[in-house]
Amino acid sequence: MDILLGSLLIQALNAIQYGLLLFLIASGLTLIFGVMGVINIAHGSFYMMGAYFAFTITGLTGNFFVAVILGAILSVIIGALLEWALFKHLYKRDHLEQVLLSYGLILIFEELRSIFVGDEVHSIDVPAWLNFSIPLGDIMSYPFYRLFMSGVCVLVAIGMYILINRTRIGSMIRAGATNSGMAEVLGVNISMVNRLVFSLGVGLAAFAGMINAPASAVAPGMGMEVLIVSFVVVVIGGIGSVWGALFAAMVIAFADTFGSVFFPSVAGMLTYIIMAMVLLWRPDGIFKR
Amino acid sequence: MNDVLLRAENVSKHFGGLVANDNVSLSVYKGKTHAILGPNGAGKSTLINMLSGDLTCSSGSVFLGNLDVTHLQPNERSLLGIGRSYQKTNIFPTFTVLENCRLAAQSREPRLGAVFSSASNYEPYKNLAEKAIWETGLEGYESRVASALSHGEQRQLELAIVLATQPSVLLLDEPLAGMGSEESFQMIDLLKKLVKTHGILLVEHDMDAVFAIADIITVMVNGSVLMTDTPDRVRASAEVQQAYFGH
Amino acid sequence: MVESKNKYVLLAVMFIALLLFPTLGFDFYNDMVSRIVILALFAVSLDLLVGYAGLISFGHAAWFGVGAYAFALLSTHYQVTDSFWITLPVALIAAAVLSFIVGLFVLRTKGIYFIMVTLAFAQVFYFLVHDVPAIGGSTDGLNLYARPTLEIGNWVLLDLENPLTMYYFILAALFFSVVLLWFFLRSPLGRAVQGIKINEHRMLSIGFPVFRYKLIVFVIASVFASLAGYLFAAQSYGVNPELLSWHKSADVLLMLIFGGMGQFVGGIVGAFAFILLKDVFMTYTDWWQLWLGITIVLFVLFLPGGLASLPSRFKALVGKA
Amino acid sequence: ADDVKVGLMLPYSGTFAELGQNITNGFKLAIDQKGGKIAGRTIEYVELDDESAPAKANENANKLIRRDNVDVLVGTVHSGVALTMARVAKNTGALMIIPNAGANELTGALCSPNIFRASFSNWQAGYAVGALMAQKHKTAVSLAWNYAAGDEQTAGFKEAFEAGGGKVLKHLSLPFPNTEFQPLLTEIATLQPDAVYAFVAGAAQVKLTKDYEASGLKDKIPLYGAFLTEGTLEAQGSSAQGMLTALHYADGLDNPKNQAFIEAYKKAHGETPDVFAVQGYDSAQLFIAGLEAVNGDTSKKEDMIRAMENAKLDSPRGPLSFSKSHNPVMNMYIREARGDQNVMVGIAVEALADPSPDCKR
Amino acid sequence: MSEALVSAHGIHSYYGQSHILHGIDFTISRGETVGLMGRNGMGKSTLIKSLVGVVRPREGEVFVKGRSGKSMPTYKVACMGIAYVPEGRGIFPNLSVKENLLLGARPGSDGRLDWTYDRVLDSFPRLRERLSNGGAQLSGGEQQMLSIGRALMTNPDLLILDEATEGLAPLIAKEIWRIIAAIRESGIATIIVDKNFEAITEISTRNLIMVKGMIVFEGSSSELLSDADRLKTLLGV
Ligand SMILES: Nc1ncnc2c1ncn2[C@@H]1O[C@H](COP(=O)(O)OP(=O)(O)OP(=O)(O)O)[C@@H](O)[C@H]1O
Ligand SMILES: Nc1ncnc2c1ncn2[C@@H]1O[C@H](COP(=O)(O)OP(=O)(O)OP(=O)(O)O)[C@@H](O)[C@H]1O
Ligand SMILES: [Mg+2]
Ligand SMILES: [Mg+2]
Repeated sequence: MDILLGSLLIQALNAIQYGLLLFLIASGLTLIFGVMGVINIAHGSFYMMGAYFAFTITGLTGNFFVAVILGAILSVIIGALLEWALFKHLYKRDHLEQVLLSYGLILIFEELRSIFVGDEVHSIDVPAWLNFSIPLGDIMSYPFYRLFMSGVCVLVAIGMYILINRTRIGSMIRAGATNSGMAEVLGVNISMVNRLVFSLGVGLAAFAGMINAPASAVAPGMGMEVLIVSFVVVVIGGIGSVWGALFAAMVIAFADTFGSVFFPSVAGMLTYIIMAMVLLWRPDGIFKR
Repeated sequence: MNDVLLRAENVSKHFGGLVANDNVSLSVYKGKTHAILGPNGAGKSTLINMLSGDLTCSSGSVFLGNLDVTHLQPNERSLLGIGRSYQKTNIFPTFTVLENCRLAAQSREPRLGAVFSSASNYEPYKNLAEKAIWETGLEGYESRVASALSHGEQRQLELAIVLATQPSVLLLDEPLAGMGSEESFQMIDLLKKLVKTHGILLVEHDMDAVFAIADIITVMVNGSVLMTDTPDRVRASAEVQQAYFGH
Repeated sequence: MVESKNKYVLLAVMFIALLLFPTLGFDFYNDMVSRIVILALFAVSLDLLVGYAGLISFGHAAWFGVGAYAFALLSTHYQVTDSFWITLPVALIAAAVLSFIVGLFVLRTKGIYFIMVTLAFAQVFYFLVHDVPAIGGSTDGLNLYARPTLEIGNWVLLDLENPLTMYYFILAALFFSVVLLWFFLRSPLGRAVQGIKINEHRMLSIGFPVFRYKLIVFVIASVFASLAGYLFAAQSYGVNPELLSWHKSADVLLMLIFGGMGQFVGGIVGAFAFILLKDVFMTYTDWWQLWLGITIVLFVLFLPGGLASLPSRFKALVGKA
Repeated sequence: ADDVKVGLMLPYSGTFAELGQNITNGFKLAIDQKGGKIAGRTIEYVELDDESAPAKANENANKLIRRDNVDVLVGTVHSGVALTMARVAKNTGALMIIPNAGANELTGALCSPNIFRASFSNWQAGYAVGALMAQKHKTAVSLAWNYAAGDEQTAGFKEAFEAGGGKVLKHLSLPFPNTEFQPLLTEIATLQPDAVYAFVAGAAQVKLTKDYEASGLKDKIPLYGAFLTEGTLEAQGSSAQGMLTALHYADGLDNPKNQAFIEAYKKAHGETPDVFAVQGYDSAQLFIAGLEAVNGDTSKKEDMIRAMENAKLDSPRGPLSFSKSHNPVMNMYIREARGDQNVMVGIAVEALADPSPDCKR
Repeated sequence: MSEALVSAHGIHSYYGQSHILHGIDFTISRGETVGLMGRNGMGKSTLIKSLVGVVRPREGEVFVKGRSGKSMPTYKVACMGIAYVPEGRGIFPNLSVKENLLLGARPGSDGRLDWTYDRVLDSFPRLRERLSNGGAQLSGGEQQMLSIGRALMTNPDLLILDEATEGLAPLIAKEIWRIIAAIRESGIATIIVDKNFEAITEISTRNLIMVKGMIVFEGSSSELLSDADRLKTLLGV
């Protein structure tokens, strides 16, 4: 009984931690897709790019945190370049062309990764001072790095909420997404705002890849694995809502965690069944605005 | 005289805490133009939305003749003869003017089974559409794409679409807004003609127009009916003057 | 008007080219071309949904899979029959019934939410054929040992085991589907569906039962996708869960965007261009993903509206000069 | 005579690209060691990226067999793709050599005279680990991705483990390709078995062993697997050190053939070969055996097949022969992860053959 | 007269292939109130859009405070003190009333801060009651007030009103006209497009009438009002 209860509690902890991570992974998409309204299926590639930056730069400098900072800066620059060269031409076009364009990017990123870094599986060590565990029960312990990631996720969530909902930049972004011409007429430099937000979104996606790299692996195909779940998180939460995305990430994490323990045979479907149910119950997502 | 076409009975609408319509009752008669006046945000469009089915009533009922239509969908009400126009232009922007109206006419006779025949060559649709276009003064514009019309022209099309559905009651939400003076005059003439065979519920801020054609006027303020009376008496009412005209 | 005439000319040229292709005698390519034709049919069915009705489905592969698995289950897994006369109707009816049920749910949502719910349902289908043995569920799919038999009594009407017969059979399927689509689009129902794409709200308020119409197109598109899936299974002697995966849904959507949506020939052009382009890059370059990716990016930037918009663009260019 | 065409249908992009490349390297090394010519005929390659996409497998296999007229079809890594290839091979009678894919069916229900496997079957991989674990533990929990390869290897493991007197307490599965192992680790901590058998692949191996170590289970409940440390040891870092696995090859295996192989491979490709390179190498050796037996005359297919069936190859993995179903018969080694090598520390099963009960030929 | 705020020299504007403006010359200087009239579809809105840079003329040139508008991005035009209330309102449905108002808020070109948040809300008390409503949750007239208020918040030198009283109740419409008059007193220039021809001529310093993309009349209110024939043929009144 005690053991069962204890393990349920630990499972809940697992779920919360996983949910926060899912949110972090989807956060860049919340900006680019949720707020700006650009369907960017290359989100996973940006995530992968981050992980590979972390891997190579940690290799060069020997310091993970230096790598994270440098990698984030690089990613933001790459984001700005991509926006300038490609995405800015597509805001007024059909959503589906954005799908096609970002699909092209997926291929390009995947090949560039293969050319420059190769196809092996890599990993990054958890920085020494974060590399310890907290005992939980008698045989299991909880890696502190996971808690550290959770803290980072919470900070990102709060920061994003403030940026989007509490700042003037935030309202500019949202205004630009629905009627950029009108925003422009009001004196908002929409192209600048868009560039900023897009590169921030790319930076966040890459950041998620970097932060998560020590806890998982740096490998080909890692972007594709997070792509769909990121969209699921953003959509069921209610497009554009930060709290919604966070909540949705939690829902999925709990379903995944308890599903894989109690209903392993349907675990694969669970996320999708939940998404279908949520959207049928609230056709505009949980936190629609 | 007792030709009540459409009747609202104590309808209310709440948006969260806001009461946009509070126990509103009114009737639209055949052969009469019933105008609704009221300050901005008084709840006029909300009322029309409830009559047309775009919004569900929080309470109260809507009758078409003797039929209770409170729980019918907008499309069902449309088929029963309730036609409406929108305050914010609501057309098919990438279709031509003709196709906009033809589609509206098609709703009267869906011909779902006619898989192998062409919709656009079907005469009955075309005739209805052309008539509506002619009535609203859009002739000559048939093959223009709707999004390429000016604002005022789009407002004319807005009305043409409704007319092509051959409604018996017309719910018009500021049909004259955005039209120039001349088009307004034309439109007033048209409404005068239409009212002979229809019942019209008109929301309009153009006072010259309203007093030119209204037979009955309801004044709404803050979601409730202030008074319902003849144009003369409404004009004379001190309360209305104060709430609406601001003299 | 002129523009759409161009498209019919293009369409006719394509069909004639496809008709004549086998006479050129590239044996292997007959197979490849007929597989692309199947994908083209699949893309055309999606075009009906996406390009004309404005319902962007990200789960269209589910119906492709239903058609494919229907044949596989009947012919191999449960060994009921190989007969075309039974297996095809079953495949189509299965897709119709299932898409009707799914449609009742998914069509309640709109826009991006619709995209995601269709994805969700398709994923459920995917996991069913991935995990449930009773319906052939296995990661690796099912092998088929024969193509459908097309017989009347004991008289063999068409021998689909013959690659050339199969080729023309598939081509005929595309042809008739396109013709049906053409009729559909100009019929009252078709016009109404296109109206729904443009302004669903107004369609409702002028009296159209929008939901019912959407459900009808959803089912029709699914049935055509199922036909494509059926042909695919028959053609390639095998099915696997991949056929229902979101990658497949994305692939066909990409073909459609690549070719040009709502352009009638877009799906066909897109399927051919996409696959041939990829093939060329895979055969002749070291980094095919890079070149394909760059090509796609350039296409999007410089050719909005897809390949099918080329003729009219060309015309505009010539007209100006 | 003109060239002999080898069709290499392997993943050159995506998750398995690395394996595809190593197999290719191994294959070419064996041919190059013969001077690029077998029985006087030059070997020519046609390489095709199979993208690990089963839906495209049929077309790709046909492309090689019917368009390019290859004399042998070599492929692939992904089982779903390999099964489709095998079916095409079966229908067309083309000679096929499988350099990795483990699906039992390939040399089971689908077995065919013209289809050979130079790698392993999933059953073999699981069985060897089960045998190893049964020597040391009484109870175990298995953990695997919920897909065919996972099921098959786990079944092999269970068969051997229970035959050796052990008991499998529970099978934990998670959907492919999920890598969120934490809930399952918590479950393991609750069940407290003596040991854990796991099957996942690629990047997930890294994630699993790292999570396993971080949650403190590594020293209390040992983790075993077949491929679990294969190709990812460096990335796994400390988390895999000391882990025992069972497989048909071990790094630096102490036999002359292997030493020579490693030497040559390093020279040609600048890195140490792994088990996939070995499998590619043996695929080529097997083909060479056939080709030499008929003196390069590929039209004598039956003779070629007979020679291949009876081939006794001197493989880097030790002696290698083939079962009736054309699946390898080979030693399964116990390996311990030390540094960046899986070092042989014993033999789990000697000359293990897959009984292939479904092969009705 | 003082410096020209915006001027157009022989501009031709198109939508795709259709040629809408046929060589328009137009100037507005500080303190002027210009009425722009014409029937539906004559090109009034197109002219305005060409002035603020939403539509780019294919020929001719627009100058904003003496600087060529050719390569000037639209937002720059706005930042130089040109505010625009478009027909159809252009409210951001996903922003609250407050956010809509504050979006473009800034002091005027000379640091003037005539229109503060509070002053706008005082002028439109209705908006104060709806501050947290989303833009889409307003009545038509409320949206119109919001659109005007939002433009005022930019403290412009030139305010362009395209059918700004459309859908406003007479009471509010009167308030708008009063505000326009007040604006005029404070030296802000305005261009007004409105169907209420009496109200325009009452406050305008100059009037233009457009027919088919050309200016066919330009003159003072009294000049215009005295010519009943012209009114009839050009405006139908
Ligand atoms: N979806 C909604 N949510 C919340 N409040 C709403 C919503 N729609 C309308 N309202 C509010 O309800 C009130 C009545 O709106 P309505 O559109 O009926 O006014 P109206 O009389 O048509 O005004 P106008 O003449 O300006 O068009 C307004 O104050 C408006 O802000
Ligand atoms: N986006 C567009 N594409 C193509 N043609 C357009 C477009 N917008 C307007 N037009 C056409 O340009 C002409 C002038 O339009 P404009 O909107 O300038 O007229 P307006 O004088 O403002 O009329 P209104 O009083 O009706 O608003 C009209 O004939 C209209 O049909
Ligand atoms: Mg209203
Ligand atoms: Mg206008």
